[in-house]
Amino acid sequence: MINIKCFGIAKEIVDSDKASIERQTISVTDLRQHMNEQYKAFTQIKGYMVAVNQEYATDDQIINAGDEVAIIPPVSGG
Amino acid sequence: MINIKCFGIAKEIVDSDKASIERQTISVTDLRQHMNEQYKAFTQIKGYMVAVNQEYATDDQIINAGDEVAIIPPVSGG
Amino acid sequence: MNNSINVIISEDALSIDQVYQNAVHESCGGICLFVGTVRNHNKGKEVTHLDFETYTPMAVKEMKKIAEQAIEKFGVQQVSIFHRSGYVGIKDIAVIIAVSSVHRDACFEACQYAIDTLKETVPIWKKEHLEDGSYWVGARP
Amino acid sequence: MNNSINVIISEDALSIDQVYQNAVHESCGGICLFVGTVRNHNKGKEVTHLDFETYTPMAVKEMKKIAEQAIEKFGVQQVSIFHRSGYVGIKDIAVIIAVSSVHRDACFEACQYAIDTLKETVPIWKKEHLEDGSYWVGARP
Repeated sequence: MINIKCFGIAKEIVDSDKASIERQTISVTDLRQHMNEQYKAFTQIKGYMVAVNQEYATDDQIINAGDEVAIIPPVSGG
Repeated sequence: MINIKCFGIAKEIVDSDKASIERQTISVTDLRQHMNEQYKAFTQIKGYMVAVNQEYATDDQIINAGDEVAIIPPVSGG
Repeated sequence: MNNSINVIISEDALSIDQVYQNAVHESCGGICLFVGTVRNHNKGKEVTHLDFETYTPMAVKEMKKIAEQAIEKFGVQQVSIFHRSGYVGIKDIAVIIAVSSVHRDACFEACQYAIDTLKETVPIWKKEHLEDGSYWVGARP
Repeated sequence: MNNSINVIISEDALSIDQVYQNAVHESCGGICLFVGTVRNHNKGKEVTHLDFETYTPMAVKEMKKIAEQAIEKFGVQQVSIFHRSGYVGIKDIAVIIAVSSVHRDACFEACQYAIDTLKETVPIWKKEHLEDGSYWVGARP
């Protein structure tokens, strides 16, 4: 299972600070597609990055169960 | 009499924080020439500005007795 | 020269003096600090306060990267980056960045680089609370 | 917006917090501070301390001009410029400049303009004390 941390507006959309996908492995592109289908509101925000093990991930990167995965909506610190 | 405040290296050259010129009126250029003749060491520094009534003066400006006059060697604040 | 980096995300009020003390160095002639405070208005609306959510371990990593890049790009001495989490009121401090350098131009450039980059890459989110609602800043088109 | 200017020459140690409190403003999102400290070396020689001499009334006037120009040129909110006089030890603070603005680019530009101009126009003189003597900085060719 892929566990996904949700922050900011992503936490509001999912209505939880975590989500999960019942897969052992998934690409970032497929994770994004899966989440956007599961939660339509993701398509109405400005987009989001995916972080894997606390580093920004590329679209073709492969995520494995056990990786620390997070949805990173547009940041607004400072 | 024209009274002149001396700061920084000017104070060292004149060996006092003030100097004076026995005139009722003098141009900045003439004041500079007078001081440079009186204290040769002024010609060995990088030069200096003259302030009249706490404002930088131009060379052709006329100083009158009673004006607040100061020799401003290269500044080095900050 | 030994460079040093200090990076903190804090639930408590930030101390400018603490950040300054972390950045000051006897070989340096200047320190540039940027202090980001909460404005009482944004886009014509009155703001009551902010709430910062942070992905803390990743945010700390990204802040360290910024500090390292600032040292590498601008040859500065010390870089400290402190950011608040949680409730932050009007005029309160959201972020402090301090950079020391031997000559002053470098500390200005590095400090500006650090705050500009922080706003682009560090996983921290600001919820702006207005009198009639609240929203996540920058999230919607 | 009411701009305000604070300009001080002080015989006592400068407080960053005091300068900050003079510059912070609830309509502003950022404050840039420059803190000039005394380096322990200059041109390969070890520095023991500095002595600042000031033509105080004129220096205050020139510092006010700089603050007014910074507001006019960069549209910033508040400008505070504090400068020490007398004996200043290594790592001690010689000058603090703080500038607040609604958007942050302006406060960086205005703060850098203020310190650059201060070093050119404000009648303050620095005597650098080395282990084997002392000299007025910048006075000789």
